[in-house]
Amino acid sequence: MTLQQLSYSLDTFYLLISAVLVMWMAAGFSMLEAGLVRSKNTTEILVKNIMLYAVACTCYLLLGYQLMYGQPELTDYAPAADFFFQVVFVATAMSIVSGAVAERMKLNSFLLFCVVLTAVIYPVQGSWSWGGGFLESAGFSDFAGSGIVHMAGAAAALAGVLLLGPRRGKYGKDGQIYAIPGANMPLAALGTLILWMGWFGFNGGSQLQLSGTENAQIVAQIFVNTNAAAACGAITAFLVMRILWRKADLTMILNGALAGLVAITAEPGEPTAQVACLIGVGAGLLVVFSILALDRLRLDDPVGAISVHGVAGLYGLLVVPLSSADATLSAQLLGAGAIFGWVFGASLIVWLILKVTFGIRVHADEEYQGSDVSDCGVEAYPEFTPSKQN
Amino acid sequence: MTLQQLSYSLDTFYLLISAVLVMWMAAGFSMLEAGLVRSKNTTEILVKNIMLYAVACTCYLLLGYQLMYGQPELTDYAPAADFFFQVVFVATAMSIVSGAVAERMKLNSFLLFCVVLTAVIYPVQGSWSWGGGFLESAGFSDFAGSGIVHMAGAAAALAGVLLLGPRRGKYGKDGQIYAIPGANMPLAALGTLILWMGWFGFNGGSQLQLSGTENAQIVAQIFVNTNAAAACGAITAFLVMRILWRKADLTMILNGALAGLVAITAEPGEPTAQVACLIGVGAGLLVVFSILALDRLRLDDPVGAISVHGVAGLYGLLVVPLSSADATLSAQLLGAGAIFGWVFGASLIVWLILKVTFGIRVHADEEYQGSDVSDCGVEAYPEFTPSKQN
Amino acid sequence: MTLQQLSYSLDTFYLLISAVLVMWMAAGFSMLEAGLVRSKNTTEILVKNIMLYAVACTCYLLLGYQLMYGQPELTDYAPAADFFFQVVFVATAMSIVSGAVAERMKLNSFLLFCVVLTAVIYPVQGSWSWGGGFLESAGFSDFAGSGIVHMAGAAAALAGVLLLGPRRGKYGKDGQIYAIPGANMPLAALGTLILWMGWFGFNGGSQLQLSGTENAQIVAQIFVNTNAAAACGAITAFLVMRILWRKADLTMILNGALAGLVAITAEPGEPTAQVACLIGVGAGLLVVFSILALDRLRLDDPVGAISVHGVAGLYGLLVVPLSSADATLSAQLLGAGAIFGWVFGASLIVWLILKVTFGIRVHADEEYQGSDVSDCGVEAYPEFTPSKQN
Amino acid sequence: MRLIIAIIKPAKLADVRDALSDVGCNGMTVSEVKGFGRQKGLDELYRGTKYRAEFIPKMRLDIAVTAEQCDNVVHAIKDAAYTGNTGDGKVFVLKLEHAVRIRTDETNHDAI
Amino acid sequence: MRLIIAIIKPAKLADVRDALSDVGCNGMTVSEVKGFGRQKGLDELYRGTKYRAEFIPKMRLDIAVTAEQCDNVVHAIKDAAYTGNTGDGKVFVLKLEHAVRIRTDETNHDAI
Amino acid sequence: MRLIIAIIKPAKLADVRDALSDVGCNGMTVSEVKGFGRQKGLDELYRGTKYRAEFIPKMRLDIAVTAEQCDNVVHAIKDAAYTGNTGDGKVFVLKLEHAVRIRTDETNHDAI
Ligand SMILES: Nc1ncnc2c1ncn2[C@@H]1O[C@H](COP(=O)(O)OP(=O)(O)O)[C@@H](O)[C@H]1O
Ligand SMILES: Nc1ncnc2c1ncn2[C@@H]1O[C@H](COP(=O)(O)OP(=O)(O)O)[C@@H](O)[C@H]1O
Ligand SMILES: Nc1ncnc2c1ncn2[C@@H]1O[C@H](COP(=O)(O)OP(=O)(O)O)[C@@H](O)[C@H]1O
Repeated sequence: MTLQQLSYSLDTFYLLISAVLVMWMAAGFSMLEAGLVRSKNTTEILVKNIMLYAVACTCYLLLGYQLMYGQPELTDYAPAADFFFQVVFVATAMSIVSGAVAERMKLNSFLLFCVVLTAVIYPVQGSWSWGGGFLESAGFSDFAGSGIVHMAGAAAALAGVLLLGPRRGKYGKDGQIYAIPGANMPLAALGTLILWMGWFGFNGGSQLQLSGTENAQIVAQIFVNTNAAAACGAITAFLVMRILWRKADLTMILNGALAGLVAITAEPGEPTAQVACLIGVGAGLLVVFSILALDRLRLDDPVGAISVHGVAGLYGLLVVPLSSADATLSAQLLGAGAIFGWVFGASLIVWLILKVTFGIRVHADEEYQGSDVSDCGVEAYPEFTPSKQN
Repeated sequence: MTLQQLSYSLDTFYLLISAVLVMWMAAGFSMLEAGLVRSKNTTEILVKNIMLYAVACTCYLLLGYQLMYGQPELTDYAPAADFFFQVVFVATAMSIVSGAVAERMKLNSFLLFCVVLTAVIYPVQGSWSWGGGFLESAGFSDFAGSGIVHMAGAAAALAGVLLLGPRRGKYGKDGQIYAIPGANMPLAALGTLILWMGWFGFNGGSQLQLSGTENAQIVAQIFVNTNAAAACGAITAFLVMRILWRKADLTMILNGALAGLVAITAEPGEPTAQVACLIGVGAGLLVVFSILALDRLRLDDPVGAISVHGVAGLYGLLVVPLSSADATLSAQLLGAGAIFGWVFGASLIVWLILKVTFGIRVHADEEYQGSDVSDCGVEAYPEFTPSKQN
Repeated sequence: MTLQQLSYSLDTFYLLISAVLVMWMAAGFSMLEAGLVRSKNTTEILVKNIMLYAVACTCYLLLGYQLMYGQPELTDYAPAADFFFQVVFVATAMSIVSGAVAERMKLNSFLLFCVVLTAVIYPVQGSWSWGGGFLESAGFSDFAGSGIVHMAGAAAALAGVLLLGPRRGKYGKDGQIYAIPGANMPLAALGTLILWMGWFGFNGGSQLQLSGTENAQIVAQIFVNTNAAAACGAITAFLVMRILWRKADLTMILNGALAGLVAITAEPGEPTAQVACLIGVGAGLLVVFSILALDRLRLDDPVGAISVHGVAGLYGLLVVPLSSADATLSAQLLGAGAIFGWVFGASLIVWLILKVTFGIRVHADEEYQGSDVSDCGVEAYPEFTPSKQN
Repeated sequence: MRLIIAIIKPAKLADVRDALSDVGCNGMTVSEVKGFGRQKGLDELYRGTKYRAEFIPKMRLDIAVTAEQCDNVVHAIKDAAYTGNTGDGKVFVLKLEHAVRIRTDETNHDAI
Repeated sequence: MRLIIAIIKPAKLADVRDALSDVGCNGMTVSEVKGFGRQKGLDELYRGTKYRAEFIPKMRLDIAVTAEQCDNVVHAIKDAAYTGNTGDGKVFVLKLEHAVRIRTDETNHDAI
Repeated sequence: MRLIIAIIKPAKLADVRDALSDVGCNGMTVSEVKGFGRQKGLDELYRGTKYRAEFIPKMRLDIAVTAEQCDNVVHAIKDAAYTGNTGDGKVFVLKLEHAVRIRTDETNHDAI
């Protein structure tokens, strides 16, 4: 065996383990969303999450990967490991959508959209930067995908939410906003912790190579920064809510942590840990006010996906120049605009086509009664009758 | 330090991490089964799952490993890592049993059976192939254990189910089949995602060596194929149920994913990803119809373990020759027959002895009221009164 | 690339993955505690767990690490990886506290205590041994932290519990002890399995280096021993409860497994697997009787944290000399005494200051009604009305 | 005095509450019940086996009123709970002998 | 008319339903209740501390019937709910003044 | 005979039970209900939006007693359930025509 072969093995292993951590994020999204919807829609959101992962993996295998990367020549690690690492990223992007359109989107239309997003929409914009396209040439810098994965997912979600409208009973005629609490807080917390864990693979693996002192040091720094940004995002959201409303709002804390993670994703290796903390603080602040603002705009996002992944993702892109000498604000803005424009526009068209053909919104009766019984045939907690009906 | 030593370290680490992922499958089975039984038997199924893992690890340490492998001379990685990787496999086999006999099997008898299976029954058949016995010589090929682990577990489960009979209220006098929905769908989904994650260790680790370009490439391919088969199993089960009954049946989707995982386990490295997809499709089809058929035969298997691990396991063994040049159908049939015959026969005898001595079935009153209170002393959700009583 | 660099990369990766497993223990503690408290305090315990992790990571980053290790010169792996591995240990220590004081401690005071413990109290005693201080010179041996992490956490918890008093309704006027069952057994089981999994990183990573045959063999042995001790701890607790009360008490089995893990942590590499089993048996015995005894002493510890981490931690320290030639009982006693004395004393003072300033106990009304609504604004399971009110 | 027991669809609870408020009746006690009647439950499907939830979730309102209020209140409930579909529910009226408000010891009319 | 309140064991609900059906009574409202009485709960054990669930889960049936049906229905319930063990439950009968079917505005006998 | 319906605070259930025991009344049926009345629910906050749980969890006790026992029992409940704050609840008394103990076929006074 040669040193080269051993480093090949190590880098392959590092990519595979990172990818497994990202795959695990599918469970994180599932639990987070299952915790934040009402019990009557819980089975359905679980079906959506598992199916979207399965569909995304299949579509990206059959088409998306080639579209995004062509036939890359990879000599430092196994090509299959590269594919596996990339495929779990697509699933992440699509998971963002499921949360935002929860509790009112038709399952079949959702899955059809998933096919298009993962086979075409996502890979096309991915090819512009990670695939060596024009955004890369323009100097756009998005290390692990604050924009390419998270903001892209949020853009697709936003297009869906605009066409779908809010859940019944979410907004009153005279501008009232009604709370619709999720049914299971421990699941929401578990989901967030799973995502937090998986993010080490998401960001840490995006270095793509571990061998060599410098690579190893960058990967280690990424782990530290990822953790620091999440921690500070959570603390900030906690403090803001505590000051504004005197309550320790669990779901906002969870969103704060996730916003920190999304924001650091654009450049997790270069900042010092202290700067990563500050980036997390900014994300925690932003996400709380973004969630409050979207509610004012009557954009109903049951899990806060658009704020967490879209707003914090954009913010993450824009602060890259602060810690990375190579990045410029103009390139970041160009990239953000291009990604958002493409994904939002293309998604809007696909959602529109779905809307006029199969329809995207469940029937009002079904929405009242919950999709679990009507579409999935079984309630999530069939032995427990919910005591509050919305 | 020499290159040899470093590759020794890397391979040891790779085995250990793979083993941790397989150990994690114990949580997957626990959650899956806790989600699919009724709330009144949930604490008991958790006790069974945790205790079976503990007992399996201890029995295999004290006896089983020696029986299966003797004192293997391992020079490429730490012997302790090999043991740890093997021990978590035994626990997996036994976990399969707990699901199939759930909600009616006496806890003590179950644990006594667990001792015999993990100390003797499993290791004996394991030695025939992985231990270098007659099945290996005969050309039987079961890379990571579709037959040796999964079908073996299902055979033991089947023997138990036959002697135990169905849950009260599952089948009517005139051939009716009654649905007994599980109490907690999010747990079932979480359990499946945990198993999906753990399977990368299960299959990926079974290459046993990572060092060297070729090993690394095979391991990476295993990850890709494992994921692809699971995804296509889930999609297939979804489509079948959607077409047959118009419902997106969550638990069938979960079973479909697991069946894909079981089926690819016999040869996860050789097929292309596209072939792995097809293997998953077949598994997804098979598992749905197997579950429906077993119900017709009045074989009550609350979690579908016999279909998922037994039927899809056998199918996995039989399709190995399609992708692997070395394997023959006759050798596969011989292996499947030998494993099934031995495990089923030996288990039947042990279950029979337990039946006439301690008894294997809980008292009818206890079954009605649930094992949680009578045997474990505490309900799973003591503050929530189930609203539907079976 | 040189061999040196590759080993640097491998060791860094090994530390990072180990650290991720330890980070994951934050989810384990969260779920365990969320399962063992009543539903009315579940959101609050989730907030505490997530916030304590975030606060611990931030405080240790800004101050604690320097206090404990200064500016260590690390040449074999990335310094950032070392920091990340150490930081997740602090969070573990603090998690122990949250369980013991659950259901009655004010959230804000808890978090203030968290700041002091993780920035100062823990690092100071950590520096005595792992930081190369006087305990190391004295020959005190605590490989992965039975004392430095677990008993330290338990000492801080004990000080809090003494000042806080038991939950209302836990003890009667005439010495009665009332059971207050936790609300969600599957979460408790899941939490324990997460901790079990994470512990492989906790103990396995504490070797700090994987490269080299010997290191790899020790790490592998640690994995085997960690697993064996946990398994035997669980089995022992099961048998004791079965014999004493005829019930298979799930939560005691979980505590038994955790006690086995805590006990083996002081020296997980040297014993044979059989000896590790025996250490687990001892821990399983101890923890059951310790839990029963603390209840007699009216020290209310809803999750058994003091018994699991304190009593089993001390026991783990004291049995090190049995398997390790270098360790002496007197050095172990000195270390245990120093750690306990410092952490208990310092914590008591901090708790006292908090008690007279902000107060540490929630108002009686709030305790009756649960902290979820009053302090967090949302119930954990808002759609499900608990049917038994304590 | 009368005790009115109304069995209504859960979705109508808010409307009925408002209607009762309008006729000056602010106190009531609500419980979740399961109704058996003409209206049948939905088919559900679990692992390929159909099953039907036989009972339908309903809300039961218990309202103590004075004899004079009674007709008004029954009317208000009827109007607010009406959808025209099976399962709209029933209103039952019983004689109430005696009522006490625990906090004040007031009885009968004053207690309601 | 009468309002029959029956407290029965949960396991007997299906039998009682069928028996009521046989005597021509298809409507009823069921709720989950907790019974205190002669029958005592089971001992449970949590972390080494025994505790007893004092109350026993029961089902409460509220059935509005005509005066003529009443005896028949009470009999049917008694027979179907009987096991002979403590905790079989009670049947209470109240006078029902008035009944309305919300959907149709039918009253009294027609409404039941 | 009388049927006493008491709506009380959940926290008072144990006290009321003991008080009833003291006046020789050991049987009762309890259900969880939601009360609407003068007492208002707590403000909750979810993701920055305030909401108020309008109803308050209460316990409903149904107790069948003989006419002679009735006053005693009502008194006992009133005393035990009293806190002096809004939301203490109500006691309603209805006439009970007939009672049967399913296990023994005893009726009326013997059945209670
Ligand atoms: N005889 C009865 N006694 C008590 N409750 C009844 C009776 N009949 C009907 N109900 C209640 O009224 C509800 C509605 O009755 P149903 O027959 O389904 O429709 P409708 O009121 O339109 O005739 C039932 O679900 C049940 O709760
Ligand atoms: N006086 C009563 N008032 C209301 N409900 C009662 C009364 N006595 C008994 N019950 C109800 O009847 C159920 C059965 O009564 P119990 O005394 O346990 O057995 P049995 O009916 O065999 O005498 C109790 O659980 C309770 O719900
Ligand atoms: N008219 C009524 N009919 C039925 N139940 C009532 C009525 N008024 C009040 N209640 C019940 O009594 C409970 C207490 O009443 P509330 O007005 O809140 O306080 P108070 O009893 O101190 O006046 C309510 O929550 C409700 O369950």
